Amino acid sequence: MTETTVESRPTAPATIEGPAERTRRLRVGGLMLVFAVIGLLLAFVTNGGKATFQLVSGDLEGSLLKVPAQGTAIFLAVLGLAAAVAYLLRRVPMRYAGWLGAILGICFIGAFLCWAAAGKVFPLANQFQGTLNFATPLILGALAGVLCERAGVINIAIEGQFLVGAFTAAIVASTTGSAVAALAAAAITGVLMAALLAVFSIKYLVNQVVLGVVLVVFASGVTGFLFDQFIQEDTANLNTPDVLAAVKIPLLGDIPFIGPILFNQTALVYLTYIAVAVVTFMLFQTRWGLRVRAVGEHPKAADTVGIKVTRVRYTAVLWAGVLAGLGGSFFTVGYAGSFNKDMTAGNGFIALAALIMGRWHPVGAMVAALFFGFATQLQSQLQIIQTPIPGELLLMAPYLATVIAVAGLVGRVRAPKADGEPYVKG
Amino acid sequence: MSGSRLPGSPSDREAARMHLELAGLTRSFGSLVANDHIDLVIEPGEIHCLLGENGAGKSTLMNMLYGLLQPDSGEILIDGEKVSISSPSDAIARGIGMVHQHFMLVPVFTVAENIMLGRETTRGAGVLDRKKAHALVRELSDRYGFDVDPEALVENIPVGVQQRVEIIKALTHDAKVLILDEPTAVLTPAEIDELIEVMRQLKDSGTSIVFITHKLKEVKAIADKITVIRRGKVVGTAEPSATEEELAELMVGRAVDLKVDKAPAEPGEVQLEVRGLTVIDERGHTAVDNVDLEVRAGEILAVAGVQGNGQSELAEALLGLIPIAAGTISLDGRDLSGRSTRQRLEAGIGYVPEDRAHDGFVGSFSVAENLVLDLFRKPPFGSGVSLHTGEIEKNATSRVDEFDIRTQSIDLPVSSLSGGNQQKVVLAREMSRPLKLLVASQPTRGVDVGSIEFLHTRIVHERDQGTAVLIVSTELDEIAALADRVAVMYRGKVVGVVPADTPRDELGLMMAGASQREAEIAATEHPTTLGTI
Amino acid sequence: MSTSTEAPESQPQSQPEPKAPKQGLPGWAVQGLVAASAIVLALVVGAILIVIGDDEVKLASSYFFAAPLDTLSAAVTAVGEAYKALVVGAVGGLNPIAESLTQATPLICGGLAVSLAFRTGLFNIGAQGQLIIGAILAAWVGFAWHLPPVVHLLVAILAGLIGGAIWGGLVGLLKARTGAHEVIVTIMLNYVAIYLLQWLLTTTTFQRPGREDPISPIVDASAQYPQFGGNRLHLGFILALLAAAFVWWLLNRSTIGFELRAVGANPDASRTAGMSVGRAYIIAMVVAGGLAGLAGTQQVLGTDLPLTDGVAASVGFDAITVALLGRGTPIGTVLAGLLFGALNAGGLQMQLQTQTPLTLTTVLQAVIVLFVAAPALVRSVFRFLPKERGAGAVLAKGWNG
Amino acid sequence: ACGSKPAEETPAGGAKKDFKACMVSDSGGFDDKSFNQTSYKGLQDAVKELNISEAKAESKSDNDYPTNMTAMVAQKCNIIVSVGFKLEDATDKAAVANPDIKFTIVDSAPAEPIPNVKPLGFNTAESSFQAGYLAAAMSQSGKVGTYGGIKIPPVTIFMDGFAEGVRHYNTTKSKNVQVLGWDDAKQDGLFTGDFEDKAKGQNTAQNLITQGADIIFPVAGPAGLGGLQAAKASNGKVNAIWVDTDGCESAAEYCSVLITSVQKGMDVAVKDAIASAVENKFDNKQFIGTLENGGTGLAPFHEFDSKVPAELKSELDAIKADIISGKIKLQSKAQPKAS
Ligand SMILES: Nc1ncnc2c1ncn2[C@@H]1O[C@H](COP(=O)(O)OP(=O)(O)OP(=O)(O)O)[C@@H](O)[C@H]1O
Ligand SMILES: Nc1ncnc2c1ncn2[C@@H]1O[C@H](COP(=O)(O)OP(=O)(O)OP(=O)(O)O)[C@@H](O)[C@H]1O
Ligand SMILES: [Mg+2]
Ligand SMILES: [Mg+2]
Repeated sequence: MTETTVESRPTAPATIEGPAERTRRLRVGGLMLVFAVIGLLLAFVTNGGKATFQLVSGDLEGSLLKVPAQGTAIFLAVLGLAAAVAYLLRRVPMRYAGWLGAILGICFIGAFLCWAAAGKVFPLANQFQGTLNFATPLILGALAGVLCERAGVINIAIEGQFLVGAFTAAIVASTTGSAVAALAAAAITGVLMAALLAVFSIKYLVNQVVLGVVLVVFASGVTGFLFDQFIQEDTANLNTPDVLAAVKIPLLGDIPFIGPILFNQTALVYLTYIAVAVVTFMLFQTRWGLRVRAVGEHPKAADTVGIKVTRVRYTAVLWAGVLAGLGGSFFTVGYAGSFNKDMTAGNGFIALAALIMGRWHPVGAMVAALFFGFATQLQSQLQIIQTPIPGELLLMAPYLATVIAVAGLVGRVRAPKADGEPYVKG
Repeated sequence: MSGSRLPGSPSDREAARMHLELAGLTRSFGSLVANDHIDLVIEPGEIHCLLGENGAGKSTLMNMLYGLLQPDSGEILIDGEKVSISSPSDAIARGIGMVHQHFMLVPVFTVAENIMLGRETTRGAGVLDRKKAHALVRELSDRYGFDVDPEALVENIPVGVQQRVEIIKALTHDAKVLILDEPTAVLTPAEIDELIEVMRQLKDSGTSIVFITHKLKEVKAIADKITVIRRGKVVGTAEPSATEEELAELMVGRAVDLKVDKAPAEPGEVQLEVRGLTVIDERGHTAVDNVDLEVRAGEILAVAGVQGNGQSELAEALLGLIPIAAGTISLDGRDLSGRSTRQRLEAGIGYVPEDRAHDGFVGSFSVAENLVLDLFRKPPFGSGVSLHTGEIEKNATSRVDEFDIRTQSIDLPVSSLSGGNQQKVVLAREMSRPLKLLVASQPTRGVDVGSIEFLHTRIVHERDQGTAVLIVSTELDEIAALADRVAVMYRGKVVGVVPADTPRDELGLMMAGASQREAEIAATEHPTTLGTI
Repeated sequence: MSTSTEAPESQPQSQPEPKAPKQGLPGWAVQGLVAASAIVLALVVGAILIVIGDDEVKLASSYFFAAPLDTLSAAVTAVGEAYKALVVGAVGGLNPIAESLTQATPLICGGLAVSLAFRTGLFNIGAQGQLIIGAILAAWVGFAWHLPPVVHLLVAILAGLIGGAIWGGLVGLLKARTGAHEVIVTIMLNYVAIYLLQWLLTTTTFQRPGREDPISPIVDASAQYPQFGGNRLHLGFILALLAAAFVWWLLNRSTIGFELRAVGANPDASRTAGMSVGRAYIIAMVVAGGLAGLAGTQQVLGTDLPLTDGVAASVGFDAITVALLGRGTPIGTVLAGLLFGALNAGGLQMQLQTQTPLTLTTVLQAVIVLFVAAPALVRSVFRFLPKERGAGAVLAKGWNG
Repeated sequence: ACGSKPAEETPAGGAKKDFKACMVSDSGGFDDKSFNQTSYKGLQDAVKELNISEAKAESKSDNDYPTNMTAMVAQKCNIIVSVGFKLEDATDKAAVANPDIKFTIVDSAPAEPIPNVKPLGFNTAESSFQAGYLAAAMSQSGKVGTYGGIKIPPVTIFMDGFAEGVRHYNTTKSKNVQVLGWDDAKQDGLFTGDFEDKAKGQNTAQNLITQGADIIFPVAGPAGLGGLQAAKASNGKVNAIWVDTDGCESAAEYCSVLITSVQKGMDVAVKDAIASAVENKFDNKQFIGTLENGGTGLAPFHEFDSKVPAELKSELDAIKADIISGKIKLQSKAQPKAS
């Protein structure tokens, strides 16, 4: 036997940089450099005085972090610049590249905040609190998308699932007074929407992108119609849900700074944390997850080893409906109380963007949702403390930031191979 | 299904023999009868070869046996009992395993994940037990002398190794009947040797094997029984002792000339000149390492090598499909290094890519459209921005005739043609314009003997018209049939350029990295079975 | 010279004429039947909603057991009147028809923008933003520039096309250069476009003189699409049809379209055949954006509407639905656009006459599309429908192109 | 579902007058918890009180205005009420073409007066001024907050008046109560970007609260309800002032946190306009709702009646008198100009 011929691919020293990597490094590095320089420029125009950061939400006297605005900004900007240059010139092993990016990101935001908050108070704790508020439904929606799309079914209907979830949660909470019943009802209607998605895409092979859009229209129409015809007439009984109460987790909730932000939340937020962990675990550590990913990547291969492709897809899409329905309930019982028409206002589409930006990974999707939540909350807070940036521009900022992040940092993403492709036997 | 175990010990297997009979199986696709009352008996422990042209209906038959397709009529009998197999899980449950013609592996999964898929090893509660799976794969891999790393991602391993993964996967399913649909199309001669050894082991332990291949040498080496299918019907059976010519004639229905008529080359000017070509792939590995090559007008240079040693990248770099890190490529004295793929095609390079379905044609486009996929801009097919559909159709009609492309209509999507015919579409297109250089990767992979004969003739004809031809192939047969000179690649380097009549053993050793001199010596001392297959 | 061509046996095997297409109805008739049945089914769903939402029915059902026929007749009346109004509002006379065509006009162009991108393997969720930018530029040229008639209109249309093309082209460019996923970019740019519009409407350049409201002047008469007769129907409708013809020509009879379709169907093979995938993405998005921009011009140059933050209505999103209904083909898109336009016009009449909320029209549209997209489902209800061949999964493609 | 069939009803007030009052909404729809809804209430009141018939057309998008207007004309309406500045063009065109139909338009006015169009404007800056003063006086923290949906004059006019009212409080009382979320000099402030996203509105209000605001003045339609929700969630620490309608009626679930509401008397104005047409007294003079004519004003304090000191109440009355007399001049550019 000539064993020698069965060498696997020859491995040359990995220090050589492939052309694709090089392009990526230059692109990402260039963008990092641009941000570092902007940070530096801001640092130079930061006027004197101290920037004050509020560390406990609502506490305006104690727990304040006061730093010299310009000095800190310059320090951070220089540090960021160093990180950008180190990345661009490959001065650090590339496996630490992520850290450099994180350093730059933190330094840039830090310098930016010093500039914006010079002579003012910036509620730092509230920044994170608001981030979480914006991100929670996005995370749940994006997780729902991850589950569907890992199984090969594109889910653009998240927005529609949000709407029906929000709608039913509000009504059930108002009529029964039970939060558990409301969440359950939201999950159930989320599943019903998911069932439509599943049946039409898996059984009737309808193009899934357009199907999703149609389902959003459908959900908007149905909730709007029912709202017009029934809810409006009896708002007092049908549309006055109680909002979930925050529950402080003992010990964890007492951790300074992060405790109140992360561990004094409603059950729905804790469910969201759990959902991220559970979905990650289910997808990557269990038999079910392996099969879900298999049918999303190569359904025929899964079929040939005896896996029922359509059944696996149905289960994934329906479970995703649970998550999206719960995400929808955030808009009413989870946070904002009563229902109004089209109140999810495009958040489902942002969740979709988050899951793509997060490369179809639950944790990535969560990070992307948090990124978007952070940007939205920052823009709102900056409008209050009044910066030289015009409000109109600030409103666009989260969306522009997402485009920049996607084009500059995320780049080409690869969907599950069979995502959106119906499986037809034979 | 939970947990998994190794295939039973030989004594278990004695009891596990299966007698399989297919009676009158019929299946049509639309108006096409792909299988027409096919009868087939597979005795326990026999290796049964299925032969037939591309599109003869072999895969269709096997897919029915495996539950992927349902027969229109006819029945399947296991140990004399009529059974219905409505899905692959039925087939698996009854002890039928299959290695499919096209890889049924999930590229982003590890080897172990692929192997356990469908019968996962778990720690209870559905949680995967990867350690156990890894151990299992290692054990099987050792038992059959395969060398696979259970933790490697499938997309990162060479196709030859992927094929082994497929085989291990089928083995873990404890098959009593194992169907192998063209498993050798992507294997190197040495790998084929190993596979044949494994098949013998399995047969000895009582497993029956249905073996589909287009390589008559393999059939003769291993078959106990040979059944030939033509146009959906069984046209005869043969003994392994039949000559290759007899088998080919039975398959194709006419005499086939297995040797290409080839006059000695009359090399002219250097057409392609490659100097110091280096390609770094996406993972940062040096795929092509400082390669120098020349191909002259009117000669065929074959690049031989085990899959994954840089030949594919070499071909892609010549076409500008992947960026080069260093070196120059010039055609007819003109430097092409910085040019786009389109400019290179227009400069007179014809290209037949290795993976035709992926890179060679647009499956949903019609035959006619695919025949002008890289010609549509130029007259007579297009001028300015307008497309001349009449000319495109005319061209298609004549190419289909000339290249004997078997299709019901030039308007059908190419995806509905059989593999061999798809390949003819690609070749017909590339040869329908004046070329200075033809680069063809694996031009006859998975193609039946009749079509191979035809394609080879066309390639030699192209050479005789003064085109420089560069063939990348892992088939020593093909190299022997076509090449005027052979360049052997190993780990991205050209380890030697040798004459076409270099003995196979020597080529094989060079493909494993030996220099020309070492190969010469070693080949004479330890001849391998390579020579016989 | 090849031996195989000489051998008689190697002729292509029994080649009966592809017989299936010859039997029964032609393909378009089958599709039409299925679409009609789908509409009927959707109307049934709508009828159920009308009945449960109708006040008279609610009242009658409160004493259902006393006088069940009342409930029934109330239901029949409610549905009958609503649908009568729907039909009358959509096609009951010259003016309703003109109104339906007017409503259809931007939907057709928007639908084409989505279809064209689809055929190139791109999901253009950004028709809304492209339309807004097109409308901004067209309106600005229309009211701020003062040019001779005809020229003014042409320049304004051109401005709209360019606006949309830039906004779409940006998506193509980012996708080609950085790989940024077009779905994310288009969603985000939709928001950017609307905020941009909101901001512009607070500037003196765009604000109507003498007003503080975020509303622009109406464009000069010289920049308006000529209208036909006394209704709102205008030349933009003809342009929409021409645009459909152009897209058909582009896709089927031009070298560029060949390239776009090839890239859409198999980018790898297209690259290997010397096409530039990035270029195709950019071209497709520029043209798609231009088409959406054309829809934008129809909003501000055609129907007496000034530029406001609601100028795009939901045309950009409805366009996606229209594109599905039209199966990604220009002719189908035109027909789907007409249907949606008719439903919009009829829906307005329905709410007017019978107080049926407009949300019902929304539901009807969604349900019609669902049924049309799933012929198998319609067929399982209406068993008599003949089978369609080779259709259905035309657009069924995934993220990866 | 069971029960007996009610006897045939006869219309309470006998046969209806042969007069039809009609209304076209803008794209917000009649249930926008804002001006469409209030205006529609005016129509309903008129129908009830005057015993006339009605027709209404909701617009889903800007595309629908001309169509709905034409449809109303075709319905032989005697008077057509259009709601919002976006309907101006469609209204004017219909009015010119149909001189014998009366038109009235809420929150807008034709550039040149048209004989059969009566514009209805509301100087809500005046009542918002009172609200600002009230808020400044009621604030414990010395900070009050406001936010809008989209930065357009019908929204910013409230925010302007509010800010001016707070400033007035500061000057008269030598205090330094801060307004968060709106700088009327720079005309820049806090907006959610739309009128639908209630959760976003709530978060926005929460951001104001974090900055110390204890009275919130949301001017954002349904997204503004989020601000009320934020106040409600603060458990008594934060209160709010609603706009357009009396919040204790239109959003009763939040009454417990509403100090008052800045009413924009569109219902009354619409009803009056219809009545004038019924009685053949219709004119095209612009109506501007002010504190003086009661077209705008503060709603009752409801649950806060006991919490608002009597002294403050009388100060508010004094302010009202000063505004009416012209002693206090408002700056807001968004105030409707008398034509
Ligand atoms: N799903 C299908 N739909 C339509 N036609 C099909 C389908 N599958 C197979 N065919 C046709 O049936 C015939 C037999 O195909 P089959 O794959 O069985 O051939 P084969 O003998 O395996 O050929 P090859 O050697 O190329 O693999 C071909 O003409 C093929 O085009
Ligand atoms: N939808 C289809 N319509 C018509 N023929 C089809 C269709 N799908 C597949 N086929 C044909 O069915 C046959 C079976 O497909 P399969 O992928 O197994 O093998 P193949 O194309 O023959 O393989 P190879 O090219 O490796 O020889 C092929 O000939 C293919 O062209
Ligand atoms: Mg086959
Ligand atoms: Mg084959």
